Order: sequence, then C-alpha cells, then structure tokens
Amino acid sequence: MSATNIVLGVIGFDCHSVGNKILEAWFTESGFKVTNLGVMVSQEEFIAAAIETDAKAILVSSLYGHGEIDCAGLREKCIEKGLEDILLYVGGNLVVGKTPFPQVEEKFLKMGYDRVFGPDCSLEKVSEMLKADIAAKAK
Amino acid sequence: MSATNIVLGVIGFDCHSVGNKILEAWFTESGFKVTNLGVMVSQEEFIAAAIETDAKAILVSSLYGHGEIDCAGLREKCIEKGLEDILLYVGGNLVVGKTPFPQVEEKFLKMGYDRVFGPDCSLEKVSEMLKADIAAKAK
Amino acid sequence: MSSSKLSIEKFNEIRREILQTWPTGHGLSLEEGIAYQKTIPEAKNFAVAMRKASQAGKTLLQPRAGVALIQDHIKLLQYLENEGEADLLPTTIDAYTRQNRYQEAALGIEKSLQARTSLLNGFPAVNHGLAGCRQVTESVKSPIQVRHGTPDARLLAEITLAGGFTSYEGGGISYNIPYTKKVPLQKSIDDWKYVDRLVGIYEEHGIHINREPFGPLTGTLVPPFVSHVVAIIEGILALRQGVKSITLGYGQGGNLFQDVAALISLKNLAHEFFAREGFKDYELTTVFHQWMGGFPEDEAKAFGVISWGAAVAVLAGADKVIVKSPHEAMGIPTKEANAQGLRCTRQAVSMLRDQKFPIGSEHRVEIEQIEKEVRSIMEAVYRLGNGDIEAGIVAAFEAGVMDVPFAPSVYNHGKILPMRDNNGFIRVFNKGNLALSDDIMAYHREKLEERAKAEGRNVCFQMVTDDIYAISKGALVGRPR
Amino acid sequence: MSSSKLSIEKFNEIRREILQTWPTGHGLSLEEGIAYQKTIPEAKNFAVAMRKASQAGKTLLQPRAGVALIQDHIKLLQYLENEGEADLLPTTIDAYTRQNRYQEAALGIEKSLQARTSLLNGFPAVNHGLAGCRQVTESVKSPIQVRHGTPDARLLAEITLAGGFTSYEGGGISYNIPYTKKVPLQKSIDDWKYVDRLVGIYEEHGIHINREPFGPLTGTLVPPFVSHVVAIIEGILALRQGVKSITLGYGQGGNLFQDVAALISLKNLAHEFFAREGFKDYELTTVFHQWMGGFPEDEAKAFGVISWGAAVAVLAGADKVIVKSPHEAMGIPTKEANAQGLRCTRQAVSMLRDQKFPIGSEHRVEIEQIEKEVRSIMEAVYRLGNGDIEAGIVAAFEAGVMDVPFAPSVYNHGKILPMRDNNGFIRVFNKGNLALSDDIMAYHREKLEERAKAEGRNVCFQMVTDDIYAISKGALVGRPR
Ligand code: B12
Ligand code: B12
Repeated sequence: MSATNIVLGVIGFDCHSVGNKILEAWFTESGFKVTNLGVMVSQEEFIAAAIETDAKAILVSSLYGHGEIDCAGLREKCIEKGLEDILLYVGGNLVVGKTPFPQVEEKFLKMGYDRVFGPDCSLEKVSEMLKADIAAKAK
Repeated sequence: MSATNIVLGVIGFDCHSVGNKILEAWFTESGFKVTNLGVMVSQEEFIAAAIETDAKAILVSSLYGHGEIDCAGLREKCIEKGLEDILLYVGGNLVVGKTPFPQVEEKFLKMGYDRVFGPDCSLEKVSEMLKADIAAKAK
Repeated sequence: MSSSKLSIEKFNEIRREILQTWPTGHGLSLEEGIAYQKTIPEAKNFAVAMRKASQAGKTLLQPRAGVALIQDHIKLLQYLENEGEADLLPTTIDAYTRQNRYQEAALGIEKSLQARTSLLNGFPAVNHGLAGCRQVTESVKSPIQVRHGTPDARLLAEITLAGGFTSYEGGGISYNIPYTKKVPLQKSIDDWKYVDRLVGIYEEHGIHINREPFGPLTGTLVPPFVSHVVAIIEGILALRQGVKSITLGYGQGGNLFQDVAALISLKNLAHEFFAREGFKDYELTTVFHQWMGGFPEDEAKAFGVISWGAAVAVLAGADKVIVKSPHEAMGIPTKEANAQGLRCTRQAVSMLRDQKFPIGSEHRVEIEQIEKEVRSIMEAVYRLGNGDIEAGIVAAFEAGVMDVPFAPSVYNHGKILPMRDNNGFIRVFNKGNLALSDDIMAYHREKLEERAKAEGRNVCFQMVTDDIYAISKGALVGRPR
Repeated sequence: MSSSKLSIEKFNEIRREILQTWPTGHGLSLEEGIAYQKTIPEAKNFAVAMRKASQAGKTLLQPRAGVALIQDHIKLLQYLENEGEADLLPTTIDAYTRQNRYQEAALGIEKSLQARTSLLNGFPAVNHGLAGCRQVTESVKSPIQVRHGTPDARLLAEITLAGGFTSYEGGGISYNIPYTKKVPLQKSIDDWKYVDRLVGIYEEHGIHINREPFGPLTGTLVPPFVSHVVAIIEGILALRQGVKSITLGYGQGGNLFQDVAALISLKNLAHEFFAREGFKDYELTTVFHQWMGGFPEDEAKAFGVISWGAAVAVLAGADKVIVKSPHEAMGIPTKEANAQGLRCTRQAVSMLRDQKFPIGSEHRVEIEQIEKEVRSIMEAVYRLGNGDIEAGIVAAFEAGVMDVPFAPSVYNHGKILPMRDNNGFIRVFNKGNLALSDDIMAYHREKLEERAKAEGRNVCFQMVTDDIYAISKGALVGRPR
C-alpha cells in the first residue's frame, strides 16, 4: 500500500514554527506522505495543496490565538472545491486565553473539523486516530 | 497616667515563639506594661496573671491550628473569676487550614473575644484599637 | 539603500507613503508628536527608567499584555501596575497588525466587541490610532513600551511614539527571521532603518526613546552566540540612525552558568563592537527573558519555571526581566494570572537582589567561549559585507553563515541544530554553514559526546526533539525515557 | 543515665512503663513489630531510599502532611503520592500527641468526626494505635516517615515503628529547644536515647530504620553553625545507640552561597566528628528544608519562595528536600495546595539536577568559616563535658555556650541575636555566651557593619525584627522602609 498523503500547516498569520517542524517529522515517521506548507498558510493554500496531492486529510495548526477567526469557513471552502470527504484535523492553542478544552472542542467541531486537539495531545494517539479515520472513510 | 497592664501569651500546646517575642517588644514600645507568659500557656495561667497584674486586656495568640479547641471557654472562665470587663484579643493562624478571615472572625467573636486578628494584621492598628477599647471601657 | 544614516529627504519621502497606508496615519504630525512627548513626565520615560535601574543595580519587572479594546486594555495595564506591581508596562500588539493586516484587525475588534472578550492576541494600536494610544499611555503611571513582532513596523512606530510610548521593541532581523515566512531580510532591515531613524529624530529633539532588539528569537534552544550576533548587529544599526538608549536581550537557556555567562558576555561584546563601529555616546542596558520555549501546562510547575527565570535574571545582573505567567502553555493569560507571574517573579527577584554571584574560573571559560563564538561569526559577517555589517548580515543569512534554529523564514538557512549537553548548556550539534571554527565545533562535540555517553545513546536527532519538549515535561535535558 | 549505650535491662524496664501510659501501648510486642517490618518490601524502606538517592546524586521530594482521621489521612497521602508525585511520604503528628496529651488528642478526633474536617494539626498516631498505623503504611507505595516535634517520643516510636514506618524524625535537642517550654534538656535527651536504642534494636534484627534529627530548629534566622552543632551531636547520640542510617538536616537561610556552603560543611563536619567518636559503620545523608520562617501570604509569592528553596536544595546537593505549600503563611495546606508545592518543587529540581555548581574560592571561604564556627562550639562542648558530648551539650545550653535564636525553652539561654549581612548571609549580632572566638566575631561584625553602612543606620535590634519579617514581606534582607 502506498503512503497516504496529508497536508500540514499553520494557519493565518501565525509564525509558530517549532511544533510544525515536529509534526512534519512525526507524521513522516508514522508512514504518511506529508506536504508541509509551514507557517502562515491561508485556507486557499491548504485546499490547493490538498487537491494537488490528493490528500486524505488536512492538519491545521493554530497556536497564536486567532484560531477562531482564521479557521472558520475552511470546511465550507473545502466542499465548494469538491473536497467533500477530506478529513480536517485542527490542533494547538486554538483560542485566546486558557479555556476548558471541551468548550474549545465544541467550537471547532461546529466549524466542521473532524477532530480537535489541545497542545498536550499525544502524537501517537493522533496518528492512530488518523489512520483509523482514513480507513473508515475508505469503506 | 501610669502604663496600662496587659497579659500576653500563646495558648495551649503551641510552641511558636517568634511572633510572641515580637508582640512583647511591640506593645512594650507602644507604652503598655506587658506581662508575657510566653508559649504554651493554659487558660488558667492567663486568668491568674490578669488578676495578679490587674490587666485591662488579655492578648491570646494561637498559631498552630488548635485555636478553635484551645480558645473556647476563656470568656466564661474570665467571668467566673470576676474578670467581667476584661478585653480579650486573639490573633494568629487561628484555625486549621487556610480559611476566609470573616469565617474565622465570626467563630471567635461568638466565643466571646472582643477582637480577632489574622497573621497579617498591622500591629500599629492593633495598639491603636487596644488603646481606644480600653479608654471606652474606662468610661 | 546604503547602511549609512537615512537622509531626511528619504525619510520624509517614505513617511508620506507610509502614513497613507491606513486612515489613522493620515495627517500625523511629527512635530506634534514631539511636542506631545515633551509633556510626558520623566518618571514615565522608559529610557530613563532603564538607565536608573542599571545604575542602581536593580532588575525591573515587565509583563507582556495586550487585548483588542481600549478600555479593556487600560484596565489590564492598571491591574498589572497595581496588583502585579510591574515596574514597566507593555502594550503587546496583535498578530494581524504585525503583518500590516489592519483590515483583519478591524474585524477582530468588531468580533471582540460582539463576543465581549478579546478575540485578538494583542492591542491593534494602528487601528486605534493616535487618540487611542494616548488614552492608554495617559492612564498608567509607569513607562510603557510597544512589544510586537512586526517586520514592517513603520506606521506602528509613527502612531505609537506620537501616542506617548517611550520604548519600542524589535529590529530588522529579530522581527523578521522568527516572525515571518517570506519577507526578504534586506526589506525588513530597511524598514527598521526608518523606525530607528524616527527614534533618532525624537532623540535629536530631546526626547529619549528606548529601543530594544528582540533577544530570544525563536525562544527554542537558541545558543547564546546566535542571539548575541543578532542583538549586537541590531544595536549597531540602531545607533547608526541616532538611537541613544539601547537594551539588548537574551532569552533564558536554562543552565544557570551558561545564562549568567551569556548576559555578561553580551554586555562585553556589545561595548566591543559598538566601539569598533565608532560609537561612544549611548546607554546600554540588558533584558533577560524568562524561559521562552514550551512551558509545562500545570500551573504549579509553570511557577517553578517562572521563579527560576527570575532568580537567574538577578544573578546574571539583568536590568530588566520579562515575565511569563502560569497560563503560558495554554493561552494568553488573564490579568490575574499575569499578575501572579509578576508577584512570583517579584518575590524571587527581591530575595536575590542582595546576593552577589562571584564568577569562578570554570565560569570564565564559558564567558570566553561565547565571546569566541560571537567574534567568529561577526568576523565572517564583516568579511561577507566587505567591512559593512549590514550588507554582511544579509549575505551571512543567505549563505547560512548566520542561522537561527527552528525559524520559519525562508530567508533563514535553517540547517543549524542545537542540542543540550550533559549539564544543560545549549550547544551546536549540526552547524550547517555557521562560521564556527573547527576548534569551537570540537568543543561543542566533546560536550555532546559527554551527554551521549551518560545517556547510553549516540548523539542523534531524537535528542533535539527530546530537548524541545524537556522543560514542558519537567526537565532541562531531554533524557531518554 | 550515662552517655553510653542503653542496656537491654534498662531499656526493657523503661519499655514496660512507657507502654502503660496509654491503652494502645498495652501488650505491644517488639518481636511482632520486627516480624511485621520484615514483611515490608525494600522499595518502601526509607533508609534504602535515602542511600540510593545519595548514590545516584538525586534529590528526593517529601511534603509534610497529617490529619486527624485515618481514612482522611490515607486519602491525603495517596493524593500526595499520585497527584503530588512525592518520592517520600510523611505522617505529621498533631501537637497534642507531641505533648503526650492523648486525652486532648482523643477529644480532637471526636470533634473532627463531628465537624467532618480535621480540627487537629496532625495525625494522632498513638490514639490510632498499631492497627491504625498499619492501615496507613500499607495503603501507600512509598517509604513513609513519622514527622513530629515530640520531646518524649518513646510511646509514639514504639507504636509507629511496629506500625510500619521506616523513618523517624527528631532528637533530644531539636525536638526540645524549639518545641517546648519547660522540658529539661537532660530529660528529652534521655527519652530520645530510648528511641534511638529502639531503632538500634530494629537494626540489630536486620530492619533498616532511618533517623533524622530536625535540622531547622526555630526556622528563623538560625546561623548554620548553630543547627550544625545540634545535628552533629544528635547524630552522635543516635549512632551510640546503634542507629545506622542518619539524615542530617539544614533549613534554608536564603543566601545561595551560604546555603550551599552550609550543606557542604554539614557533611564534612559530621564525618569528621563521627570519626572522632569512633564511628565508621553508618550511612549519612542530608535533607534541605525549604524556607522555614514566615512565608508571604500571597500564593504566587509563596511559589517564588518554594521554587527558590527547591533550586538551592539541588545546587547544594541535598539528598532530600522538604517541601512547603503556597498556603504556608495561612494554615495547614489542603491536599491540593500541598501537591502544588510538590509539583513546583519537582519542576525546579528536575530543571536543576543536571547542573553542576562549581565551588569557587570566595565560596570556600564561607565553607571554612562555618567549619571554624562549628569546631569552636564543639570544642567548648567537649570541654564542658570533660570529653563527653552528652554531658557537654547539656552544660553548654545551661551556660549559653550553645544557644538557639528565638527558642521558647526556658532551658535555652536565649541571648544570641542573629542578623543578616548586606548579602543576606545570616550572621551573629549578639553572641550572648556562645563559644565563638574574637576573630570569628570580628568577621561577623565586619560583615554587619558593611550592611549598616549600606543602609545608613547603625547595627541595631530593629534590623533583627526587619529581617524576621523580610521574606514574608518579599525580600531577603530587612532594609529600612
Ligand atoms: C516559542 C513561542 C513563541 C516564539 C515562536 C518562534 C517560532 N517561530 O516558532 C515567538 C517568541 C516568536 C512567539 C511569538 C508569539 N507568540 Co508565542 N509562544 C511560544 C511558546 C512559548 C512555545 C511554542 C512552542 O514552540 N512549543 C513547543 C512545540 C513543540 O509545541 P506546540 O507549538 O504547542 O505544538 C505542539 C502541539 O500544540 C500540537 N499541535 C499543534 N498543532 C497541531 C495540529 C494538529 C492537527 C495536532 C493533532 C496537534 C497539533 O503538536 C505540536 C507538537 O507537539 C508558546 C507557549 C507554550 N506552549 O509554552 C507561546 C504561545 C503559543 N504564543 C502566543 C502568542 C500570543 C504569541 C504572539 C502573538 C505574541 C504575544 N502576543 O504574546 C507572537 C505570535 C506572532 C505571530 N505572528 O504568530 C500564545 C498564544 C495564546 C493563545 N492561543 O491564547 C502562547 C500560547 C503563549 C501565551 N500563553 O500567551 N511565540
Ligand atoms: C517558624 C514556624 C515554626 C517553627 C516554630 C519555632 C518557634 N519555636 O517559634 C517550628 C518549625 C518549630 C514550627 C512547628 C510547628 N508548626 Co509552625 N510555623 C512556622 C511558620 C513558618 C512561621 C511562624 C513565625 O515565626 N512567623 C513570624 C512571626 C513574626 O509571625 P506570627 O507567628 O504569625 O505572629 C504574628 C501574627 O500572627 C500576629 N499575632 C500572633 N498572635 C497574635 C495575637 C494578637 C492578639 C494579635 C493582635 C496579633 C497576633 O502578630 C505576630 C507578630 O507580627 C508558620 C507559617 C508562616 N507564618 O509562614 C508555621 C505555622 C504557624 N506552623 C504550623 C504548624 C501546624 C506547626 C506544627 C504543628 C507542625 C506541623 N504540623 O506542621 C508545629 C507546632 C508544634 C507545637 N507544639 O506548637 C501551621 C499552623 C497551621 C494552621 N493554623 O492551620 C503554620 C501556619 C504552617 C502551615 N501552614 O502549616 N513551626
């Protein structure tokens, strides 16, 4: 089985690059083919890359607090561009200020993200979930 | 006017001696005649000293947490021994555990103490109050 | 544009353009700004406060803070001043403004009004304009500084300096390489030349404005020599434009001895290179940043990190310490959490301020090591620039002769890999093209092998990852699990 | 009673008496206690844990904790073990039990049951008896110690050691002078001879029990030499009765260099005097107490104090650190606050454990200074006792040749007045009758004059008061306002 393509990047005007470099290394090692767009990625760039690489999932990071504004509408744009089935994962410090995670999760699930992660998530579990979610979609 | 007598001590089986030494120095300097009974003072010793020195006030310290048990009944015993008019001040870490001060105050006011102080009290204000309270009683 | 002082004609030409880029810039008068600054009492002047702290051997405390709306921002600053006992105040600018996206910032203000809470990660000073800034600076008692991360900070500087701020953070390198992806280095250096010249003009009119290059860069395992080179060069570029009060920064590395050595060497080296460039008339002070990398989520543990940073700041003799909060790992702190960070820091700073830290011989070795490393890179920069530091640094970044770890900019080589040695000193594992001599690298390698031996594994990339997570997971060195 | 080893006849005679003093002592069997101790896994043995920590260069974390009721106490300890990540557990005994007032303790248990919260400031182990103690020690995974302040701790020792505790804090001096008012020193020393002999008997039966004299004494401006003398003498007295595992303690003074010097000299001096007394076969470890004097009320500030204590413990190379909580100034901590203190400490300890602290020449001066002071007092003690340390120390306290600042005991001279110098080192202002030579005192005086000059006031009693309040008010040295 050839490796699954995924797209990775930090959305908006967010410059936090350390976690992004670690995620790239992690998912590559976990057997994915990663297209890492780096920091300061627009929704359009995410979608274009996903289409170009026929990616099964887009992994969006937002660390700097503007996640609520930057991440809204990505699901709709994906559908518009024909990416009805693509998985959307989002993670990082998604909102401004320390907030109970369930509240954050609810917000982003409502925006159409499939899974939402805090900064403390275990990357091992994330890649397991991702594999399972992709497999489930394939059925 | 000759100096007013007051009695000072740490009640029960409490060994905290540092604050006691400071209180002795402070009230002496503020013009009181201080009988300092030191640490580990029983209710009976407080009363005996107050009678002997014709004290206007007893200043009870409790730091170690057993204040609630050790301080109960002192007012009644004072009355029993004819010290109806004596002022009872109490201060320190009066109960076990960090507790909102109003709750502590209420407890000890109910026990018959005239004034209740936390460990953070300003000694300047205490001696002012003490002078005022003694003057008010004298009228 | 050359590396010399910006001519007044050129300055004015740029000024006209830049004021047009957003309505709040239209018609801004420099004269009026200078006149306004003259009304600010000396006690609120940042440059004066830094000088006095340095003379008295004090370490001043400054938090980071900024929210979307003016009234909330004022309340926040007053709280930090009163409940937090901050000596110096900040105004942290939001990330849209930092990218000159005033339209998005406007949307952020609007959404924040609706949400009744700040949806922006800072104060959008350009959108709030001159009047908004003055409202802020007038409602506090302490010196106040603009803190941001803006590669093109010209309009922001015009508005905030006229708005009564007396210190301005940033620089053409330190606000580019760690903060952006696609801004050419020459562009940000040029744009910061304008900012420095603006400060220089204020100085020429008798207004003392403090300038502070951003020391910690990416905040993640940055070896002292890397940030020192940037700090010193930005210092030189600022002095060239007439800046007089300069505060050089350094982000805590974690090892007490390396951090103290770093702060001592930073001051020595800055004086050395400022003199080499012919500068005499300046006030140099230092700032120490509490740990700038990933924090532990648990607040009690975060307090442990904060307090250790405070202690080292004092032992290293920093004139100012930038304070983190127990919310650091999770999100922008509430005002309460921010004040907690300040009070924890205050306690540590005051308990330590009377303690002398004598420098022993082992320690002097580390100071000399850092000095050797910095000089090695600086010589290469001068060489690449044919004696000119500005041309040199642009070329150096291009060639990877200068390189910042983990930075997002495509104009950064990105080959350097730092790593902790067995005592937690930050060393260089992979030098990429850094201009470090073989004997310097041999020293680093030796130190890293010491660690590898202690851990029973080879020096490897996994150690870098382990080190990145280490402090957030409760240790300094990322040992194997 | 002589200063030699307690005979088995005498021991048994005392034992019979002491077991009669409260019902839970009746019929207690030493053989059964030893047999029970043999069932305790090595991983739960305190003495072994201390030895291993020392060999590995680790600093173990231990909180203080104790409440009135067994089930609540177990929950508390389990919480500190799991959420607090404590390495070693305590059982702090309530203050009635410490005075052998088991009747009052019983009342406290009753009232606590009614109030549904602990009205006692510790765990009344004697009242709960053997079964209660075993319930506690069996429900935790870590080594567990009895911590108290009991001048006559014989019954408590019988019950708790048979109850499965593997370490016992205290000593005939350190649990008298700071903790009581009217107990003659010879009496408490005699009673502790029994405790040490009991531990010796366990040792002779192959049960390793750790003993820890209480280092910090009154916790308030205690100069290192004062607590060192007590620690060393209690160590000797314990070794004489057959104790093998001994942990000597020191309470943080506040100045990094004095504290590191204190811990280093404590170990050196203990080995020196233990050798002089002819002891070879013992395991010596050290414990550092985070600041034992008045704490700041603000929790963020308290974290600053806690974390600084943690850092110094590691830099000083202590094998164990006793941890305070952010509630310290206010009351016995909740389990949550206690765990916060532990986690803050853990963070600082782990960030520092890899950092070497080289001892420079200025620092060596302070180590030698402390050693000189301790030897000076020890010589006087030997002299007063005609070569016998036990007789000597009783006489020394009587004569004020040995003197503990601010202590409540009438058997303490109480003339010594300590004071901080300009760097925050604790020095002697008034030596009373302390056996310190003129040149030692000249050194102290010189240091104090340095401070007086810096503060523009004469060396005076007000400075002592200012120093007592200093840390709780946010500084180390009590400067004039
Ligand atoms: C280092 C740092 C910086 C450096 C960044 C350098 C660089 N180029 O990378 C500098 C100093 C430049 C910086 C700047 C700013 N920062 Co910053 N920064 C941090 C800090 C301390 C560490 C980040 C880090 O590198 N962590 C280590 C990496 C490995 O972890 P990570 O980034 O969290 O990523 C992991 C997880 O989040 C997760 N993850 C991330 N994305 C995703 C996505 C998916 C799908 C999944 C499954 C998982 C996942 O996996 C990653 C790998 O383990 C954090 C606070 C903290 N965490 O302690 C603040 C923090 C992220 N910064 C913050 C802010 C606000 C800013 C600024 C706006 C300045 C300001 N106002 O204070 C600017 C940003 C400007 C801009 N345009 O973006 C805030 C965000 C606040 C919020 N969300 O409420 C934080 C939380 C600090 C705070 N509490 O205020 N910062
Ligand atoms: C030093 C100290 C000790 C030393 C005491 C040495 C000595 N002989 O003095 C040692 C180590 C021996 C010790 C022992 C114990 N201590 Co202790 N100790 C402290 C500590 C750290 C400082 C006390 C101090 O000296 N402060 C400085 C002086 C100047 O302040 P002060 O004592 O508060 O007194 C001032 C005010 O309270 C006020 N004041 C006091 N009384 C009065 C009365 C009046 C009328 C007025 C107006 C004002 C007033 O004015 C004083 C002068 O400014 C405090 C915590 C703290 N405060 O940080 C705990 C503390 C008092 N101890 C405590 C406890 C529980 C104990 C022990 C039972 C051990 C244990 N279980 O942990 C034993 C007591 C045994 C016994 N029999 O008493 C608890 C009390 C808990 C509670 N109330 O809930 C505290 C609060 C610590 C804690 N948070 O757990 N302790």
